[in-house]
Amino acid sequence: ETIETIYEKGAPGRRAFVAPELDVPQVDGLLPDELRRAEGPRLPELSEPEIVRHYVRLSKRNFDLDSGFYPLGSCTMKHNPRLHERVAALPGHARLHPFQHPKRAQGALELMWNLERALGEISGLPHVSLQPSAGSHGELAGVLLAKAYHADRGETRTKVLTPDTAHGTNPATVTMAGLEVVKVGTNADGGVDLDDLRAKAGEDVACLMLTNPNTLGVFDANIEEIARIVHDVGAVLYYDGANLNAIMGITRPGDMGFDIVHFNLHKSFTQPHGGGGPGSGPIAVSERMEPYLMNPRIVRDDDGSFDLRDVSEKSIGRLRGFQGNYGCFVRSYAYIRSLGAEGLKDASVSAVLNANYLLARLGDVAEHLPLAYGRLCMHEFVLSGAPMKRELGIKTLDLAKRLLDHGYHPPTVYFPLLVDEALLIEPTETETRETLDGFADAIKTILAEAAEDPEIARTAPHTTPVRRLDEAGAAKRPVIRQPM
Amino acid sequence: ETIETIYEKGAPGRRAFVAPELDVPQVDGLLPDELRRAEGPRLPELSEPEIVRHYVRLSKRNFDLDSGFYPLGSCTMKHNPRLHERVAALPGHARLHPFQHPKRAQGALELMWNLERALGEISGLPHVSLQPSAGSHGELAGVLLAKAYHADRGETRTKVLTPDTAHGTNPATVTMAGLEVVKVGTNADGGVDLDDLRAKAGEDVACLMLTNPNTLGVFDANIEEIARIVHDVGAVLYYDGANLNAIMGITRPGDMGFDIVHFNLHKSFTQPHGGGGPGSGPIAVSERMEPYLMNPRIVRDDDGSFDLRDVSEKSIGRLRGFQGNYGCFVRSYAYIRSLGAEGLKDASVSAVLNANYLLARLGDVAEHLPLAYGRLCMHEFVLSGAPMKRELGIKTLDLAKRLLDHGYHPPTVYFPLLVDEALLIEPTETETRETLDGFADAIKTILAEAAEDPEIARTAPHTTPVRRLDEAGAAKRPVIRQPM
Amino acid sequence: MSTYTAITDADREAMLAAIGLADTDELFAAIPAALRLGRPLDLPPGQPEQDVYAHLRELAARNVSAEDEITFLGGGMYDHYVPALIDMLMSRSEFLTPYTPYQPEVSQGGLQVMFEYQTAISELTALPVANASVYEGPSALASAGYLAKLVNGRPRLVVSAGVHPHAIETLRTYAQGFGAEVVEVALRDGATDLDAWRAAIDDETGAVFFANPNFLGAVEDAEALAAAAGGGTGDERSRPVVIASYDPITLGILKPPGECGVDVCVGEGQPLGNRLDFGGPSFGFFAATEAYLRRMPGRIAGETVDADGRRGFVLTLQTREQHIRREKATSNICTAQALNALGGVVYLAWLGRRGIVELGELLLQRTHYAREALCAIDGVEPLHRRPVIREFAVTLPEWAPVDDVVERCAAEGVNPGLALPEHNGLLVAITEQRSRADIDRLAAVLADAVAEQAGKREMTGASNGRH
Amino acid sequence: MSTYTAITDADREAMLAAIGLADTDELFAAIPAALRLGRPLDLPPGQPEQDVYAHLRELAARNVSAEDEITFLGGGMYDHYVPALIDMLMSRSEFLTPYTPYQPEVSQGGLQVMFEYQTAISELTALPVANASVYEGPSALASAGYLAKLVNGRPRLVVSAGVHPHAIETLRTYAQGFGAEVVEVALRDGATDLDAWRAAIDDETGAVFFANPNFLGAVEDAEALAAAAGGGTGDERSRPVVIASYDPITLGILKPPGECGVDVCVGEGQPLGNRLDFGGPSFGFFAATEAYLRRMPGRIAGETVDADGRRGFVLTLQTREQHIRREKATSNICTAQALNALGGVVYLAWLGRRGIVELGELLLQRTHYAREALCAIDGVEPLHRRPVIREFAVTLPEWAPVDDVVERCAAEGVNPGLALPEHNGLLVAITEQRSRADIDRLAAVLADAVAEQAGKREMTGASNGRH
Repeated sequence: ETIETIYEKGAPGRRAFVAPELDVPQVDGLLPDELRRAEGPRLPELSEPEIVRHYVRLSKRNFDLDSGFYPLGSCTMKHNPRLHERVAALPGHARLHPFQHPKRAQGALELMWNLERALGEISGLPHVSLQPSAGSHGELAGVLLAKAYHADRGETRTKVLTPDTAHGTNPATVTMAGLEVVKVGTNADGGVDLDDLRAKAGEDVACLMLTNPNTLGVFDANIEEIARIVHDVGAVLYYDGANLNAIMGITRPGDMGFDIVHFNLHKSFTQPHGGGGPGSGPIAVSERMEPYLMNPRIVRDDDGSFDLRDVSEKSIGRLRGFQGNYGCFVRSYAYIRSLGAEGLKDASVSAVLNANYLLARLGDVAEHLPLAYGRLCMHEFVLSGAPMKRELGIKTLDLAKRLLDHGYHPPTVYFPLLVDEALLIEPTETETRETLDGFADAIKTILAEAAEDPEIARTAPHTTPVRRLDEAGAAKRPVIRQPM
Repeated sequence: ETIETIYEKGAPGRRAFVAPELDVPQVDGLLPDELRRAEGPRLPELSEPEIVRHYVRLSKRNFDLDSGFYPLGSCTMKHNPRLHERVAALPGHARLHPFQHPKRAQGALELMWNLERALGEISGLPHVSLQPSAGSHGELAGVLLAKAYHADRGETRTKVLTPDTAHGTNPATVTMAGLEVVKVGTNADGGVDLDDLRAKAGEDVACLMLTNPNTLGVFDANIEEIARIVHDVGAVLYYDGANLNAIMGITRPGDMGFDIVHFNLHKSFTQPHGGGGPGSGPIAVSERMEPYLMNPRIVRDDDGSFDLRDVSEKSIGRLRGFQGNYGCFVRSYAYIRSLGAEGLKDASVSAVLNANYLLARLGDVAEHLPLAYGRLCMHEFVLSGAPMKRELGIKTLDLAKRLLDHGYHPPTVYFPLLVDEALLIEPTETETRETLDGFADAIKTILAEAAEDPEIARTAPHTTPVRRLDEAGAAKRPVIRQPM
Repeated sequence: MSTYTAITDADREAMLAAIGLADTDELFAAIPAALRLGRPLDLPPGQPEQDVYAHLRELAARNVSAEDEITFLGGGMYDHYVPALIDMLMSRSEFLTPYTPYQPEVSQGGLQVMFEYQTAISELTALPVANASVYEGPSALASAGYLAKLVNGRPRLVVSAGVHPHAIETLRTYAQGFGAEVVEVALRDGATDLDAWRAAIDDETGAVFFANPNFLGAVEDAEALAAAAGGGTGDERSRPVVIASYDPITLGILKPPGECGVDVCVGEGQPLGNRLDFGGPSFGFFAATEAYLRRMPGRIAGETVDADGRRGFVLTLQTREQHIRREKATSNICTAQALNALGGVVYLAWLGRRGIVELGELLLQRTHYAREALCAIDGVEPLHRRPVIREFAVTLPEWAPVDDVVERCAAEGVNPGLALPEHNGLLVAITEQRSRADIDRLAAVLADAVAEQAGKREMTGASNGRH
Repeated sequence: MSTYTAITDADREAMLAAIGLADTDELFAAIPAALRLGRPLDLPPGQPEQDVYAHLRELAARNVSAEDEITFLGGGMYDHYVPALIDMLMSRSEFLTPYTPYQPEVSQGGLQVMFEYQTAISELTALPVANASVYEGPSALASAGYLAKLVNGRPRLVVSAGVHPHAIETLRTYAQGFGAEVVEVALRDGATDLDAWRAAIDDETGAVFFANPNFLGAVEDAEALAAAAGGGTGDERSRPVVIASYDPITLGILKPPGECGVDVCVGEGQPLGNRLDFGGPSFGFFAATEAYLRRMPGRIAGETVDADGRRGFVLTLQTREQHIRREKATSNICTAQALNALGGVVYLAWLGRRGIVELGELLLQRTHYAREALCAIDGVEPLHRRPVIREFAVTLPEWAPVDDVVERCAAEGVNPGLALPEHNGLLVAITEQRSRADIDRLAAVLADAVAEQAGKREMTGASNGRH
């Protein structure tokens, strides 16, 4: 059954909110009529119990990480510890006004300072700004930094190299930053095609944006050579940190030669994803990029106290209001303090172990779902559904939808683009072996079922609150608000 | 599908808890071997994510008030405001040690003092003890008080009168208090049979336990006469407050002549029921019963400060540790402060209006499900499923189970005992008219369906995680713990 | 005023019309006019949510909680760390808001939790059967007394003075009702005086009660105490029921009651993942040997199968209960503490098989360290020298009155424990939240407080001397 | 250290065997040896949950939050009361932990919430289309600038100085990237100087930006500002896009942007049921006229039907987005603020159709009262006399430096608002949590602080006179 929208519920005159009493003398005409709204917005009219029940019932129509396996590749759906929600909700954090004087926000600034230091150490790039609101926001910061760096040296560079395996946000960011995307090919091992890179790496290149391990789950062993090529033409090396969960405490972007890295605190550092945010995308940079970092910065003064100040005239400026998504900082800082160096490394090792184990378990169906590149993987891996489509008559999408009937969230599908019928699978370190076994078995069951009757998968899901939805129709005649 | 128990999950060596470091010198032999446990308890071994997922998944197998209509008669399943959870969780309440010195617990004692005053006013009985842990605990307190009252006057009275409509806890309590139950009959209007009462009210009667409105949803209009009869033989009048939600601000047990009343804070005063507790069962008493109230009491000293002290040597003593279920007091106090006099009265009026409206809506099926007594009701009403059983071939239990398939929690069934195939329905004031309409329609639909094919209801439910369970088998060969 | 109702004027009109009444007053026609309250209740006016929050917050701020001071208070409830996942689970609507699971088909979550909880209690106590919770510790002990009454009907209850005083008082209250005499056996050197214990048990004795560790923190010789009453042996109707109250947090390392001849083990569940809450709600646990299964109070969940043969859970053995047996029920308990028991079993799962042992060892070591540290203060002596696990008692020098010392420490932000005025002593509790640094701070503050009293005595003495 | 992994030694062995490796190091063979970090990360050691909690609590205690003082801070984020049901809903696993709803069949809850949220924003702004949230207020305004760039490609952006300074700075940063010049128009008497505004708009102007109420709390003449750029009329590609930032809490009583000729309305959503959180996470809202629908950034949920014809919701118009259009996307935004937007729509449902008007009226009255009360202080003047709804600005006498005054008030437990050093002024915000008593207290404390400064001046003056 469907659930009516909140605008279809309630009745005129119902309410939850009770206004505090008007405790000051009523004065008429404070807001002239010509500035006044004639009719108030048609918000819902419900009692509190109705509101609670409506949203609780809606919540039950969501799949969530606390209920099942969520191997969405490139998204790092790891456990979200509830400690983090508890500490983030402490009034000293949650009710702290962003314009509070730094003198009276020393705890918050120290937390941010500590988090900056930790992220600097993890990435091997010492200067950190926590300001960006999400990964793509961090990317924008990074590309603007690269642009500012070159401009400061009197150079105008217009191109940004991105591998064809890159996240879609990379090219979009480049365009927003007023630069031009130049694609670089992928070699047979799943890494950057060095010849193509050399051919395209010219004096007009501002930056190479790279993820390593990349979206194929492959660690590019040529990274040192790549860095050399890029640096040799005076360009900047940008690290997309979406895949950082593979390498914490094992290797560091700074040590690989990267100048800029962004973090997704909502991936490796457990900020819950909230159904599409909030996130947080701090960046860390090398010495030479530091003068361009966003304002304001957290500074520690000689007396040990912390302040928020604009520290460089070369800064690219602000990317948003206030200091960033502090609530996310609290959570990620708690995570880093909980795990420490040993725990973070163990998390990455376990993530890679889990991914390789699942890959091995799926070796039984490699005939239909072969690994796209290599033999091992890092924290995630890409299978191709092309043989399955050809031989069993079900597409990757069908497999994904049928997985829903088995109680699993499907992997990322049809990404990366260069793998036909791709399935990008990231189990994360917080899943048990039993869960991985169960998932592998479900895939086998679905393939066996498809060999008998592909129609079942083609028309899946069958057990969800709604069945496949008409997305094309939605886009053609968009209904994006409740008609009234 | 079923969910394995937590003992069937996990693996040896998994853990969530991490012990704080041993920061004191290790000393051996502190606990002699003969006092030591040889093998630790076989508790589960799981990681935190596994535990979270296990219990979140279990939670989804519960019907809850925030998701649907829960008209369980006599249970007052009204909305549980989340404000109450917020204030109860404030560290000043939640982390307050019960042995904290009263000087340093003045806020808590003031809260309890205020709650006592409020309950005294609502009941019309001025002296309150918050100590009992639940309604039946309050009953025990009340009967022991009655016993102590008579003993103090040198009288030994052995009998307690309870109407045959009484909650099962009433007779059980009487026995626990070492007294004897004498049943009193019900008249044609659903009230106490006055002749029977007069016949049984003798000098050996300690107490009459009464609910008014009673479990038939009927307000006994003869209450003044009942009180006169009982008081004339020197007995005490006890009010079971389970049905207080019908009369707040409208009439008061104290004004009716009752000497003792218990409250169910988990019914009328919104303490969430938690799947079977916690509850809280304060009692309020008249002047003459006051010397026997439980120790300790909250007292207000001349300087306005509060203390906890034993105030009467005649006290029946303690009924439990510490001061009672303080967390429940916080919630119920917040409720009373939120609604005030006007709101509490409105709640009762609305509860009675909702019940009568639902009763009227079900008038269409009175042929199969007649009202057991009277024409109107108070906050709940009793239908008899006897004609339905006879004519449609489905029992009250079948109707109840079939309601589950419609997304409703069934009413209380087979209680009160004196109504054949009883359905005791209490909608509460926090439900909407639309919900009541939907419920009435569902009952009509089920009856119409039964007229066509009673087997559907007889084998219901059909859409729940499990189907009807073998309760007889469970009791015959009890398996009440996980075998290991 | 706040309201949680949804009845608009239009609703009311339509509803009254459907009922056939003109106004809502007519709904209450059955109530005699003389009994109608002709005035509004005398209560403060209703308030918006924000104002109620502010008021409750202001009251909270006038309490000194374990968040505000370093506290060593114990004596039945303890400031253990409650892991965040418990708050999360206990606040889920699906666990928070349902009634007792009368409809098992839509209550499998709660019923399975009860089953898992019963198993955990059974494991902790090494007793085969446990119910799904009772109110709390002291009333659990009193209820066990009523069970004994049902089992053997004997009128005499022998209770160790090491049992929590609240539990003894509660037992007396209950016993006053169901008709039994309570006889107390004193302690010797901190533990139950075994000779007096043996002497107190006679043919009229229906049950014996002790606590382990006892109220002064001492580990009792449970086997000897149980053996004196024939616990765990013979026909359970021909001897006293051996009832013991245990602190569950110690049961990772302490020999369990089921291996010591205890028939019925009860206790306060608060240490297991429940908040202090100024004394409640928490839960009481209740476990027993098989023989007492059908006499136990409270709910019990049991495993069974559904119509399709799938495993499922139901409330079982309900013929013990008051809604079926009424005056013949084994107890009047109905609403118990299901949500708190959920907190308990989640806590035990979180601690886990290894954690409960590790935690016990940590407490054992820190408690020993703390006792040594405090007894190194001039004039402070152990109240007894029995083994202790998580709590111990000391006496202060007579010239340092405990109430004054407590006040002095509290002023320094340290709550040194529960005053035992009859011993001029302190009962000091340790949890995993009290680090060595906290213990050292307690020792320092206590030493200063005691020394200050010594100083006062000297000054008073000097002053007295002058006059 | 804490761990959230479940891999036991036995698991590891079995898993490595399945993979065909001898140890976990081999998993990382692809990483050149020279790049391996040959040491542990230099981070504090991992800690048990209780210690991390204690540490984070200690940090929290060193902040003065709105719980600790009477605060009149505003300037973009406001201390509104967040009703408890929002916490409950936002903390439900089902809303807290899912990813962006890529699989609509198992994400109908989140998608319907987005649809309901979009409707609410559309209603508030009286603009027909809204997305499902962007990061926050200032970047929303900058993103609207990028939309203008995509629509008409013109290189000049005209922005009122009444726009929040963070938003202007953010716009400059973004514009530096996508290539546009930002021209600021000053205020006159607290509101945008309409003559200068008209003069600044030319054929090269791609967008104009104003805020309402503006940063100084003044209600702008939105219709005149929009009309100057032809807002809401003609072909949207042949004129500047009129972009306005609104405080959503005022839109119960303030004429909505959609009725004033505004093309794109953005704003900071924090006042709608989101915590202060020292600046985030909150959400930005983004609404527009139909013409801009396919140029909007971010996610949009749309209604559709499933294979059985049942209503359902999906992410729609995804061809705007970066995962399909890559470098041709209308924005790079991906993860936005779904959970915070949930808080927003729940808050709006809680306020309800009547509540949002009542709240606006209450703020209007109290804000007026507060402005009068403060301006009654000797030497304190309104910074402007425009209508204000929930925030206003005053100047202090020049002999009372605002920073000193703020410190003095803070010492009394009152945060008098945001210092405006360039005006020696204060920006004072009112919410429903600031009662008349709080305002009176502010006035008293501020009067004392100002008087104290006067006293200092006299003393210094006298002292100077003597020398």
